[in-house]
Amino acid sequence: MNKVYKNADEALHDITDNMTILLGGFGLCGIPENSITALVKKGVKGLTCISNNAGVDDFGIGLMLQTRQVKKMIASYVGENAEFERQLLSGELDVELIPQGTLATRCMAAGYGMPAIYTPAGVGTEVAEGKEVRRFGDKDYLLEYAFDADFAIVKAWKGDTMGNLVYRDTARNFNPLMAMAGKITIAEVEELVEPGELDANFIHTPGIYVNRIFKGANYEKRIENRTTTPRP
Amino acid sequence: MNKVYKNADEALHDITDNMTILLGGFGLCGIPENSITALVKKGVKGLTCISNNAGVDDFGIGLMLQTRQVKKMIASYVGENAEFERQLLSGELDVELIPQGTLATRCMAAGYGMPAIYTPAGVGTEVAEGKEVRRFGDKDYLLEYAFDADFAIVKAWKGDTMGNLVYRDTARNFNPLMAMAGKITIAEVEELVEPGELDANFIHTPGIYVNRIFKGANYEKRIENRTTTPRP
Amino acid sequence: MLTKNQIAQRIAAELKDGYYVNLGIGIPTLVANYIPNGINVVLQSENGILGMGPFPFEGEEDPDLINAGKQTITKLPGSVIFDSAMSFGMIRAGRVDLTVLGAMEVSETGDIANWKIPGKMVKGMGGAMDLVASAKNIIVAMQQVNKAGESKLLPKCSLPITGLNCIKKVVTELGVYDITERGFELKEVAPGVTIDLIKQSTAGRLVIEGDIPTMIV
Amino acid sequence: MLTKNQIAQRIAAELKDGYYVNLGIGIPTLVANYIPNGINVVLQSENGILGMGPFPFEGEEDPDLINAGKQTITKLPGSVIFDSAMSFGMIRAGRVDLTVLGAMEVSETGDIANWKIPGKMVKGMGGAMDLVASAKNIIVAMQQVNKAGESKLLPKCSLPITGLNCIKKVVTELGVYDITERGFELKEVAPGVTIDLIKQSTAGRLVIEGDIPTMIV
Repeated sequence: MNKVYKNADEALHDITDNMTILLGGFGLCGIPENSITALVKKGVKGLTCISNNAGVDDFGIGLMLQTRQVKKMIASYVGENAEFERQLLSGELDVELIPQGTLATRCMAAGYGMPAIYTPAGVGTEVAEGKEVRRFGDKDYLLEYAFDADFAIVKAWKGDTMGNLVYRDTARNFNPLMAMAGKITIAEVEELVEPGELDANFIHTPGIYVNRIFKGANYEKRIENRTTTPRP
Repeated sequence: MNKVYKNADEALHDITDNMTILLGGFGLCGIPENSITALVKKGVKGLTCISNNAGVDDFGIGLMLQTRQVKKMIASYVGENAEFERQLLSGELDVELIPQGTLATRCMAAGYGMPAIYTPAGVGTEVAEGKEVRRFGDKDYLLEYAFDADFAIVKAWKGDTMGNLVYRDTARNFNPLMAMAGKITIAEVEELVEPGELDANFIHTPGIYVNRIFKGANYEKRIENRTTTPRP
Repeated sequence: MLTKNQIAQRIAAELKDGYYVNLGIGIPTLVANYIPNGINVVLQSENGILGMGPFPFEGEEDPDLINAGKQTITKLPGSVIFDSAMSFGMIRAGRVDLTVLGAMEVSETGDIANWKIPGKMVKGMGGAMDLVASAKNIIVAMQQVNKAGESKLLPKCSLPITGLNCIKKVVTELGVYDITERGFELKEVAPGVTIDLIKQSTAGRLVIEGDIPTMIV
Repeated sequence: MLTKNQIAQRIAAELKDGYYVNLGIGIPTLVANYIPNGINVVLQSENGILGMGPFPFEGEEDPDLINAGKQTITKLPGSVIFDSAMSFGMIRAGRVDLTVLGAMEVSETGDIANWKIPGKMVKGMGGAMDLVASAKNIIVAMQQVNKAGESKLLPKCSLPITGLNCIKKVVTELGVYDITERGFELKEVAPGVTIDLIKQSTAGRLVIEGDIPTMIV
C-alpha cells in the first residue's frame, strides 16, 4: 500500500483531457494550489471542474481559465473573475450554477454511496427546471444526484502516509466532502507525517477515501478579502 | 443561553409517557448511563426507544425493559437480553428491526434536514416490504425516512457549556448522529469544560445541535465481551 | 429614513439570547455591530463556522479563517469548524434560529429575488437558495426603493426568484413589515417617514391597521 | 476437510496489499490471524474504526474501544475513528475492498440468508444487510452442510434472505466456489475431499470443469 507521491506532477500523471474533476476550497481558502499549478503545466484540456468558486484571474482555478483548459465549470458562485466572464459571454465556457448546499450534499452523497438526495434548495426557481419535485410532509424538495467525477483533488493541512487527513479552520469547507466523492482522490498537504502521528479520534477524512497523497510546496494562501479591526 | 443542567433528573424533567427517544451507543459502549438511570427512576412508560441495541438484562436499555417502560424498540440487533426475548414472545413489546446503516443514515438525514434517503440495504428482503423501491443506474434502493424523535439522549466524553461535544474512540458510534436528530438533544458527558477548552477544529458535534448538557457521574462502562491477547 | 446602520440596528433588536444567527453579505453583516447588551448570539457562516468573531487586528489575518463573504475573521471561545455539508445540514434542519439576508425584490407572498439580473453577468446563488428554502425565520434587510424610484416590495417578483413563500419580515429605510397572508403588514415606521411615503413606496399589497408606532433606533 | 481455521486461512490468501477489509463475526474474524507476510491490510469494523488491531493484553481492555462483535480491541498506528453513518457510507460507496461474512444459506444466484430462522427469536440483522447490499466483493465463509447433513449451497434460499445476488465466492470445509451465472463453480477442493462428496453436499447447480486443484492450506 503506497499512497505517497513525490509531487503534484506525479500524483496527477493520469489526468487526461475531458475529465471531470472535483476541486476543494471556498474562494481562495483551502484550494489545492500545487495541483492547479501542475494541471496548468500539464496542459490537459476540455476539463469539467466542480468547485464552489472559480478563483480569481491570476490565482486558483482562474489560472486554468487563462489557459482555456476548462470546458465547463460547475459552481455556486463565480464572481471576481474577469476572464471567466469574458469566456462565458463569448460562449467558450459552459457554466452550471447550483446552490452551495446542494453542491456540498451531492459530494457527500457520492462519498456515502447514496445515489441521490432531496433538498428544498431551488424549489420554484430556475434551478428546479427539469428536476423531479417531491413533497414530504408540507414541503417540496428537489431530487439531486450524487456527483460522479473522475478525480477529486483536495488540500489538507496535515496528512499521514495512509491518506488520513486533517484540515485547518475554514480551509476545511468542501475538502472533506470532495475527498469522499472522487473515483480517485488526490490530497496535497502542508505536512506529511507517519501513521500514528494524527490522533485517530480527530481525523477529518479517513484514508480509505484517499488514493494518493503528496506534500505540497510554496503555499501562497492568498487572502481574497482582507478585513481587519483597528487596534484599540 | 444556558444549556447546563445539574444532573440527569433535571435535564430529563420534561420527558413524558409515550414519547419517542433516540439513545446513543453501540452495545454497552458509549451509552448514556446516567440518563437511563434517571428514566428508570422517573418511571415514564410507553416509550419508543430507538437505539442500535437494547442493552443486556441488567445494564443499558435492559434496565428500562425490566421496569416495562418500553412499548416499542427500534434497533438493528437485540440479542443478549433474556427479558427482551420474554416480552417480545409474550407480545408485551413491539420490535422493529432495521439495518444498522439505515438506522445511522436515518439519524443523519434528520440532522441534515433531509426528509428521506435511498439505501440498497434490505432490497429484496422482508425489510423492503411496503417500502418504495427505486432504481438508480443498475441498482435498486429503498426509500427510508428521517427519524422524527421527541428527544435524543447521547453520551460524550467531553463537552463544553455551549454544548459542543467530543467522543472517545468507538464510544462515538451513533452518538453524533443521534445528537443531530432529536427535536431536543440532551448530552451527558464525563467532563464538562468551558468554551474554548475544546479545539474548534476537532469537535464532533457542534453545540447548535445540543439543547442540554450535564456532567454524568459514576460511569460503570461495562464491557460486554472482554477479549484479550496473552502477554508474550 | 434609516441609514444602513440603523436598518441593521433595528434588526438586531429581534435577536434573542441563545440564538444561532446567519448574517448575509451587505447590511446583514452590520447587524453583528448592534447586538444588544445581555444578549448572547452565536454567528454561523455557511462556509463552515459557528462562533464567528470580529475581523482580526491588522497583521493577524489568517488565510485559513474566512467567512462566506471571503473576509478574514476570528474565532470566539466555543467556536466550531465543520464542513459545508454539515453547515447546510444544520441550516436545512432548522437549527439556525434567524437568517438575515439582503434582497433585490420581495413579494407580498414572501417570495425573494436576490441572485440574478437578466442581461447582467450571473455570478451565482452561492448559499442563498439553501438559506431561503431552509431557514424558519428569515428577515430581509433592504432598501425599499431602487435608484429609479421604484418599489422593491412587489405583488410578484419580476426578477428570477431565489425562493418561494419564505420571507417573514422586511426591514427597510422606511419601515418594518411582517409578511402575512394579507401582504406587507406595516408594523413600524422610520422616524420622519410619512404613511404617504410608505404607500408610494410599496407596490405590493400593503396593510396598515391602527396606530403605527415609530421605530426606536 | 478444512477446519474453521483453515477456511479462514484460505480466505486470507485472497487478500491483496492495501486492501480495506471488513470481517464478520465467527470464522471471518479468524482471517485476521492468517494475513500473509508482506501484505498490509486495514481492518474496518462497522461500529466505526479503520485500522483495528488485535485484542488488548489482559488488564489493558478499554470499554470505549470495541469492534462490531462488542469485543475489546486495540488501535493500530494510522487507525481512524468515525461515526456509524460514515462507516456504512464508506461501505455503501464501495470503498471497502473485501467483506467476509458467515452464512446459513447461499443460493446459486448469490443470494445469502444469515439473519433469521423462522420460529426462533430474531435478534436482528445488525449491519449484515448493509454489507451484503453494498460491498463489491463478498466472500462467504461457512460450513457447507448443516448438522442434519443437508447442503447449505442451495438452488434458492429457504430462510429469509439478507441480500440478493451479492455473493461472489464461498469457502467451505469442502471447497472453494465462485458464484457465476452458471451456479457454484468449483475452483478448489479441500485435501482429502472427493468430488463425489462435493456433489452430495451441493444442492444448488454445481459446475465442475477440467481438473480441480487441491487447496493449499
